[in-house]
Amino acid sequence: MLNIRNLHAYYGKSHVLHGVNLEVGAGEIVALLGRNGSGRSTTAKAVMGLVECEGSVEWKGQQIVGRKAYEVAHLGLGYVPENRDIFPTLTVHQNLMLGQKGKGKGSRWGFDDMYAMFPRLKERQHTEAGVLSGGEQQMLTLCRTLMGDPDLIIIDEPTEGLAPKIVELVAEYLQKLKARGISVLLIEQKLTIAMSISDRVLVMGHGSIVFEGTPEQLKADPAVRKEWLEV
Amino acid sequence: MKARSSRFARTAIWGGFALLLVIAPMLFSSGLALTVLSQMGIAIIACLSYNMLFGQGGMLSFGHAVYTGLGSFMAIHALNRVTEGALQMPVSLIPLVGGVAGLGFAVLFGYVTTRKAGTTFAMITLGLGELVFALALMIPEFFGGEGGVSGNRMAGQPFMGITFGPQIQVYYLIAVYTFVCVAAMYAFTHTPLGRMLNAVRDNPERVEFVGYDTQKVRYFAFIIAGFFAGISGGLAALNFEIVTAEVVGAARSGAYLLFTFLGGATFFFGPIIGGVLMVLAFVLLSELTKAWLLYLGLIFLFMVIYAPGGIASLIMMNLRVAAFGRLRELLWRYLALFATGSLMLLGAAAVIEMVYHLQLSTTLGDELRFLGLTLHARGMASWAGALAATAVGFGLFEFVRRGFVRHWGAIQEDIENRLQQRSAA
Amino acid sequence: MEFFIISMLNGLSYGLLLFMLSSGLTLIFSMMGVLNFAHASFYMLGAYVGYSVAQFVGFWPALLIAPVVVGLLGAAFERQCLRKVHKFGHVPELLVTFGLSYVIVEIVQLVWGRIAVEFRPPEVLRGPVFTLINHSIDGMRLVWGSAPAELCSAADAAVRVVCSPFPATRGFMMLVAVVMLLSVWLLLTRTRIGLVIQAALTHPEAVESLGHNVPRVFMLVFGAGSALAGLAGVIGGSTFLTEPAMAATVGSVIFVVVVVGGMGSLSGAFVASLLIGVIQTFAVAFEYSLLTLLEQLGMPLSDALRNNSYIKLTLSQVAPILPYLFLVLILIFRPRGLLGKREG
Amino acid sequence: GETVKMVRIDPLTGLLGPVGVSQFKGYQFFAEKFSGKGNPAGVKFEITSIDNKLSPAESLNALKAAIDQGARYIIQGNGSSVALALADAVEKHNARNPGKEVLYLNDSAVDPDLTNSKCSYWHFRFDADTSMKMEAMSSFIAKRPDIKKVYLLNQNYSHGHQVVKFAKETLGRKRPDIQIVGEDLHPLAQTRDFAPYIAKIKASGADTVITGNWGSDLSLLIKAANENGFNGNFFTYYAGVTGTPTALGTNGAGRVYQIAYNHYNMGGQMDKWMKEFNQKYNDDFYTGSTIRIFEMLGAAMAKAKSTDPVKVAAALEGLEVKSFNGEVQMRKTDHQLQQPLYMSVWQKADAKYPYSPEKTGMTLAPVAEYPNYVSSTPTSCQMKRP
Amino acid sequence: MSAGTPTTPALELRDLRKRFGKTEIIRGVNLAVNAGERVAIIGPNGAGKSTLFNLISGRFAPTSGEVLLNGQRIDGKRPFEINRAGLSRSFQITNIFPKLSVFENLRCGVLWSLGYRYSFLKFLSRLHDANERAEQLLRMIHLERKRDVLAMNLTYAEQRALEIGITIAGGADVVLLDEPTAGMSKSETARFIDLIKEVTVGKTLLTVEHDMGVVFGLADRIAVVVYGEVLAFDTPDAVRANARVQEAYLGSHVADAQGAGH
Ligand SMILES: Nc1ncnc2c1ncn2[C@@H]1O[C@H](COP(=O)(O)OP(=O)(O)OP(=O)(O)O)[C@@H](O)[C@H]1O
Ligand SMILES: Nc1ncnc2c1ncn2[C@@H]1O[C@H](COP(=O)(O)OP(=O)(O)OP(=O)(O)O)[C@@H](O)[C@H]1O
Ligand SMILES: CC(C)C[C@H](N)C(=O)O
Ligand SMILES: [Mg+2]
Ligand SMILES: [Mg+2]
Repeated sequence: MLNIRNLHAYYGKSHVLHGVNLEVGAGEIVALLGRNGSGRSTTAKAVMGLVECEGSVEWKGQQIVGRKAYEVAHLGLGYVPENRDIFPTLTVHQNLMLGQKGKGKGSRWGFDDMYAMFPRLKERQHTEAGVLSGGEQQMLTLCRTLMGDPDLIIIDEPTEGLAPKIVELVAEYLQKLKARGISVLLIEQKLTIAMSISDRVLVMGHGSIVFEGTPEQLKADPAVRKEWLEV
Repeated sequence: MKARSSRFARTAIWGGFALLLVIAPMLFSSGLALTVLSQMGIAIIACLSYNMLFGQGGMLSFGHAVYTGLGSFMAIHALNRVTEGALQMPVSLIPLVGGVAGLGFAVLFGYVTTRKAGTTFAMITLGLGELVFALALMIPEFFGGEGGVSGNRMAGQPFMGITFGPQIQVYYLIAVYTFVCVAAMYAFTHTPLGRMLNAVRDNPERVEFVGYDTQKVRYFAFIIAGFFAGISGGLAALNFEIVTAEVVGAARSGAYLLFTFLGGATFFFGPIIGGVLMVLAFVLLSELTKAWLLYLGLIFLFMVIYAPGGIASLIMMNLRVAAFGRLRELLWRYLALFATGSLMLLGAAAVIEMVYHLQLSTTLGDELRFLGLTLHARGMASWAGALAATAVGFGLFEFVRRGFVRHWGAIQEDIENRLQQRSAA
Repeated sequence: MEFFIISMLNGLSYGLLLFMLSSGLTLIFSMMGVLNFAHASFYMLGAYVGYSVAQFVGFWPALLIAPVVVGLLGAAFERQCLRKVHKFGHVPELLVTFGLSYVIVEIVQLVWGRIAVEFRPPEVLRGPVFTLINHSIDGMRLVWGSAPAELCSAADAAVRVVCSPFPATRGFMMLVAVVMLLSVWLLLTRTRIGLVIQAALTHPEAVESLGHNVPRVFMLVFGAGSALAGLAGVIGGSTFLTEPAMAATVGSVIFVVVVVGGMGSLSGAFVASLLIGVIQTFAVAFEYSLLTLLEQLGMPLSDALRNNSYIKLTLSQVAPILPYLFLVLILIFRPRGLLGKREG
Repeated sequence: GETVKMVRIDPLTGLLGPVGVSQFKGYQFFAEKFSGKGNPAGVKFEITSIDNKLSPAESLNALKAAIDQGARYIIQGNGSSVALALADAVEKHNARNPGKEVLYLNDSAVDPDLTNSKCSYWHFRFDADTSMKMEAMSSFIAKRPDIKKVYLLNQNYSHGHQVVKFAKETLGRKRPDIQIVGEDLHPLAQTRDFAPYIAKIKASGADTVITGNWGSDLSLLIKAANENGFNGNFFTYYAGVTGTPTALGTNGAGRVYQIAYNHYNMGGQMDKWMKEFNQKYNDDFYTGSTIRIFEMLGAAMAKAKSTDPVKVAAALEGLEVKSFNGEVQMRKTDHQLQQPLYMSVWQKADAKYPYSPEKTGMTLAPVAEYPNYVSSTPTSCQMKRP
Repeated sequence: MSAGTPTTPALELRDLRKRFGKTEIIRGVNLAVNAGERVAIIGPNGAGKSTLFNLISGRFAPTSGEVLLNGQRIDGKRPFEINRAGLSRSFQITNIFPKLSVFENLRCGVLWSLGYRYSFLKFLSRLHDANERAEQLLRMIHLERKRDVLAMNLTYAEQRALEIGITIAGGADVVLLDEPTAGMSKSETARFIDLIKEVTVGKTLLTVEHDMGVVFGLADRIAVVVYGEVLAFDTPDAVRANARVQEAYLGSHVADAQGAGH
């Protein structure tokens, strides 16, 4: 479905991605691991057209490099940015509302699904999102993107700052998404959940993919873990 | 070693500044030049004091003229008391009266305004400004109504032959004040309060968590700025010998903002450039062309969009390039830019001038002189020429600019890299 | 009595004109967080463009065309200038509009000259809407349009008759303002635009990746706001005076309105506009001063005090400062304004 | 002969700009007429103008600039506020720069102080000051029993203040029965909407308004009066000044009066000039003092056989010339021109009084004339002569 | 509470409550932290941990209850007053002076504590004690090489370090850290814990964390906050054993959460 070939990305003059190649198939969960600064978030941004980049990004067969973010989004790609980009001055409900495309008709998801998923949000649906706790904000960003009914969703460190219990919850829900035929590109720090739920894992280092395989293969390959994940 | 060289540099700069102030009137000695120089001193102090709020404190004030202006009024009244003999005081100290007044009113109004920051602060200052201005026409006893208050600076006994009658004597008085005030305000930026003021600008919330009361920091800075503003007002009173309501008006406040920004609010010396520009614009440019406000507005727009750091930042960038010894290779590009640019501007300006002429001074006939060349506002030739110049100029300029941008970018990249290596090494 | 009615109407109509202006300003501020210093300049542009267009196609078409033109200019400005500095934050944005206000005044003088132009309302609006006739015997009555001369003059000197016509221009002004209020209110409540922009202020990237074309919305809003100012300009200009200083004269007052009403609160702006309009109109009418007050209270006053010019100041004399006094007081005691939600 | 460089410092922009612009045309027109053979001294008059935006402070900068340009004759008129500042500045300049003296010729600023408490040797006024104009106006009102309730509406600056002062003083003397039912001062050249004031005037039941307003402050006042149905009398100084005739239109007929040293139908040479002026600039000429400035300067320079301001000033003192409104004399004691005044009324232009300003079809027709001995008023000036 | 501490606690909360609108977020928290103790606060998202910090540090005033710092009431005081009283905090979202150099950032943190207040008559360069202290801090947080770099140009980890630096600069003896390692990779986290340990020796430390590795590695005692109440306040082992904590917060795989830790 998503097919990235030889992607290069730049922040101003600093060259951050050096030819990234990766695919995500339909209904697949792919984990993208790597250290801080290895370029995972940048990859996500590049796909969404939020950083200047060269190379090829094909989505459902059509080239989307250089498209504006809102165009990409309308093609059915969802993106959950890292560090909790909620809209602080809007209420929780309004935040979700902005997630909808148009009037939100024919979407697989409605407000109720979201509130069912995270009751905490329902409790606070009329408070300003800015005052939500770190974790609540994290949940909100995820839901907001789902409201747009994407076919593939790129999630950047969703479990950051979440209590272990919630982390498990999120893991469950990602699998539920998969069950509904939604593909997931999961950018993670915590090996544990990545290993437990993903079909394939990619490891990124210095702006390119340095390992690709199943969780098992990664487990079996201490060298890679040692070099690219731990210190 | 390093310390000594930097101390040497400092003395050199300040010495140079002093020297400049002293010899300036000898270089330009015409009556007009003297007027201009005197006003520059005044404007420099005003803009620097404004930048204490704007640049260093992040307080966008739309009412700074209140403090310069009220300073002026207090000073002129003091001057008149001296003339009547009701007050014993050398004229040379009158500006301090202005300063104290500015400080006093800053204490008063600042208490209200500095309780808020950001947009609210801007709005209150705007309101206070308008308020004082409206009051001016309401209390003729103090503000002198439409006519304003005039005074005579040849008051009291002359001190060793200094009567302050001739403009040159006034200039040197202003020069002295300018030097002292600039030095004092520079010193301020290197004091605890000065530094915390920057901190408050950048992140007020955190300041509260390192033990400082942001309101107090803003308030004290505001008061100090008020003092210097008042001094500049006092000098203005002596210089013009008349003070009318417009000195507290919004237009004046706007001018401070505008030129402080143009000069460059992010560097200490920016506002000095701003002050100089302000006078050049108000006195010379306005003499030169009726369209001066238009040019001013356009320049300002252009700067905000393309060089938000003001002229000062442009200078610093080039200095940096120079420091890495790469300015020379840009020289000819600059020349080209200048040549093509001025061709374009000349053409455009000529067009504007002719339109203005047609619009505003038809009674004076079709001829108008513009930078030495004579244009016929209804003459085909003039228009064709002007438009052609504009078009050609623009084309060439754009071409040159592209090259310049590329080259500039390359240089910056190179410098960045070298810096990287340094910090790595 | 008729004095009160007429003054009240004058006050309201002036207030509503202020509202026409502040509504656009509020729209832009509440949505984009930009304090548009050039707003009053767009008002002036509206007047002048309206004037010129009216020369060719008459007043009514001008009433539509001028706002559109101004709106387009506003949008263009947003696209070419405002958008470029958006990333630097609010102060540069504010400064850009500040600079623009200078440029517009000059361009106006360049195109239309430095002295007022004769922008007359259409025939239908020249007369009065209605006339109040106050007859010292038959009492007060109202006739639509202008009252025939015989009604306004009495046979014998004993009876006193006063005719007070209310100009149609002002009536029209009130009408348009109300319509405008409704439409803006609808725009804000019936659409999601407001939310999108608010969100985009802090997290443009996030909003875009949710599929909203942020730049376009910004441009539309700014254009719409300017258009409103333009409309106000056509009406204000033809009712009062079309001259290069007209921007400066309303400029600071509408800021007062917006702040007093509560930054970004439309209803607040509405209330504040009327309040200030009425206050200013009536203030002119009242000769009360501290002095009169003290005398009413029957205080013994020394002659020195009587001649003290401060307490002799009458309300009508201090009228000009009232709005600003109001502003400062509000900001001190209720910084979020009359109906504002958050602090500006 | 030699050229006399003159600079006029006046507002050419803002609400009162139109007045200054029109008046400046007058100066260019007559500078031409009076140059060379036009004057006994045979000098060439050369006049330029600087915009002071009606601000005293600006005016002083303008004065500096004018002197830098080498002008020794400064002309100003619009705004007594400016006039007072200018007189003071000229006094100072002349004291500090002996040998570089300049003269200040005042064509319309009518605050009496300029020739009384604040009189200056270097200042000459060619208009008639408010004390004179009010003397005449009150004498006229004295003969109008139908006038019972008067409202005073004026601009809030020295000129306006003086109008109020002298209106009260003279009416009190000549018509103690008249009741001043109201009194207002509004900011100079800032009011756009006079409706509130009109409402107030009507409420006061006044049958007559006396105002020294000029330019937009008068035309907007009258526009508002028409819109809001006030139909009492207006006694004005400047009904003839740019913009006001249009505002008056036809419905001011018979209700609007002007007191001045001239009117639109002076006859003789003046008519020819006005016609010519009108054709040349498609504008109306009303600031007659312009003419007398050139007449008297010419005469004085001939008398002094020099264009040196000091000598010319001396020659101007007490000088008499025959002008369009008869014998006029520059009184030695206070430099106030002594001259006859006319009360004129706004009415349809007809065969007798044909001149119609701003194509209104109306005109100002004289209804009373006040010769020098009537209009003349005493002065308290103690002139300091060099 | 761990047995017998005669001295007055460094920080004590007495029945502390906070409501926002209708919802009560902090519902009567009692807590006593002894001088020199390292306490970690854990709990589900939205439990009220950051709010608790905000109440203690004066960002919000409590609805009711008391906060005592070395026996002195500080509740309801303004942040700067509390800071002067000797309590300092860091933020969950990095909160530094972006346009000032690293050195200046630290010096700003130092100035008040050395009594320079709002002085505008002394030159900073002459304030030797302040400068030395700043330099020393610079070394403590290992940023000597970035001394004159603008704070906004630091990497994320470096900014977090600076954040801590500013927090301890004033020499406060009670330090609150809100999720100090948020957004850091395992490796960085590990290094960072050591840093925190170094710079807070002898100080009373209160920290919010989700990373169990960090919590167990750092804390002498752990307070578990759930729905605005203290569910448990005890030694790490005791807490880990506590069944209610298990289901309320840790969940099952806490074991391997640690595993990943060390
Ligand atoms: N806005 C930016 N400007 C310049 N450089 C950036 C910017 N954002 C990230 N970088 C740099 O790009 C590189 C990759 O950043 P990225 O955010 O993709 O890393 P990451 O893999 O997401 O790590 P993490 O999210 O855990 O910090 C890093 O070296 C980072 O310093
Ligand atoms: N100013 C406020 N107004 C209303 N509710 C608030 C406010 N601040 C916090 N809250 C609510 O209080 C609860 C606790 O928030 P807090 O930030 O303390 O949680 P937390 O324990 O820090 O969670 P996390 O570990 O996710 O950061 C949250 O539900 C939050 O929505
Ligand atoms: C031009 C004149 C109307 C000026 C007015 N007479 C004044 O004294 O201010
Ligand atoms: Mg990332
Ligand atoms: Mg938290």
